[in-house]
Amino acid sequence: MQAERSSDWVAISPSALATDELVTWATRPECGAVVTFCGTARSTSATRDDIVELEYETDVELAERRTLDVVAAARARWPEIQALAVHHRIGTVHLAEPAVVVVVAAPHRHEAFEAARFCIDAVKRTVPMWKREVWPDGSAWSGEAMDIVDVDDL
Amino acid sequence: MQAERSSDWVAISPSALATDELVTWATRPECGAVVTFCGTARSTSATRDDIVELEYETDVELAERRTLDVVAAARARWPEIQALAVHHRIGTVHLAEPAVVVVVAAPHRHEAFEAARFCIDAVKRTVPMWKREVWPDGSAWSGEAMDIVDVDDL
Amino acid sequence: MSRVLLLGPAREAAGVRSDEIDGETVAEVIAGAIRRYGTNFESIVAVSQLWVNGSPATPDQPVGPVDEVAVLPPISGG
Amino acid sequence: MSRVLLLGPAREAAGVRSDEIDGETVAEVIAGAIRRYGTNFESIVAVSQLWVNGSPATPDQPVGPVDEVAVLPPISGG
Repeated sequence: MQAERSSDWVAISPSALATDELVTWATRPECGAVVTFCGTARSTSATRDDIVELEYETDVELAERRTLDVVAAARARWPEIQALAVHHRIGTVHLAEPAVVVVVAAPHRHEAFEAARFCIDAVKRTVPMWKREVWPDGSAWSGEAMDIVDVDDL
Repeated sequence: MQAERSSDWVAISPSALATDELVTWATRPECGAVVTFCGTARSTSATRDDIVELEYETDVELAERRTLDVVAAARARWPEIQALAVHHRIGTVHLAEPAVVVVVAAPHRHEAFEAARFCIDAVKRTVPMWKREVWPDGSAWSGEAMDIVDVDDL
Repeated sequence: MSRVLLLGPAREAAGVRSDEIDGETVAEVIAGAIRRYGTNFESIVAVSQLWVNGSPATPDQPVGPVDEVAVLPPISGG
Repeated sequence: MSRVLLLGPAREAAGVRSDEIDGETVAEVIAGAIRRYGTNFESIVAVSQLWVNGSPATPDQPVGPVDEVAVLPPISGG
């Protein structure tokens, strides 16, 4: 991953997510708060408890554009935000590895927490992405899927 | 820093805070959400915009005990929490370095966000800690100080 | 004729990720896709959104050779 | 006589972090500390909490040689 020079950084990629690199990138002297959300692959879902890995699938161009819409909506709501990264991994994600990372840096913690929460909620509702649960002898699409909505409708 | 084997990890120490180490420690296959708050030293305060570093002072034993009270209160409110770390640095903290890091791992993101926000708010209100702002030709105690309250009163 | 983009469960049911299918509207292209891919695909289309060139579309929206019709089943990212 | 623990601005105003001061109650120990450290310290005590052995205390609370009276000005951590 190569860091953007600007203060937004969106990526949809099969590379392992480097949370520490994103936190370092977001941290800056004019900010007092950096909030990070890691959505990690877990062994349990609504229907199973023996998941060994997840597989994420999307159209990268569509997903990037929709993620940028989320970032723009967050900036409109919290103009205080100084740095905002949203990275979603695709392909195979092993247990406890992050599938999605959101990092928000802001002068104060209230905006950083609110914006990070908004971004991950919005990514899950608005970005085309499909998760397959893989267990020892089979796999299936996640049963926790939701209709896509537009970020302006959140 | 040496990680505790249990799922709470409190430290009040002059060592640089290793956010990535805490995130790695907190992340586990039964959790889908890891929320991290870094409170970083910033150049601006209520009264100045030329701060070059912060100095934190406390009694380590008192601060550790009050921080453990915060952790216990968070666990009582959100029993779903799987891992919870609160580390506060003391001594000199340079600009953009974290002075405090909170990491919460939980099965789902709602509890992880709520507990992380509660912990940093409670640390700021309940843990004995004094911040001195240092600028190029002087220093003073932070003007943003608040009366200590008990975590049970939050 | 339009390009169709089949994602997630729609890709799996169709057996292909993209294709070229005849039709002058979104509805005609999707009807052609259902004829080609069968009833599993049809049941997924029933719960999916249809987008044209990256934006939500209506069934009667006209499409041509440069347009891309995407079938987006309910999502499960993050 | 009790041990006193002076933190943050109280430590700075007193010039020491800990000391031994005579007195049979919290109020007496603190009065002794004010006599020893002066008016800057007194103005900080006025806005501080007083704890004994790590817990909030009342001015009339009796203290002895094994007790520690802490002066905690308003905090600014995080």
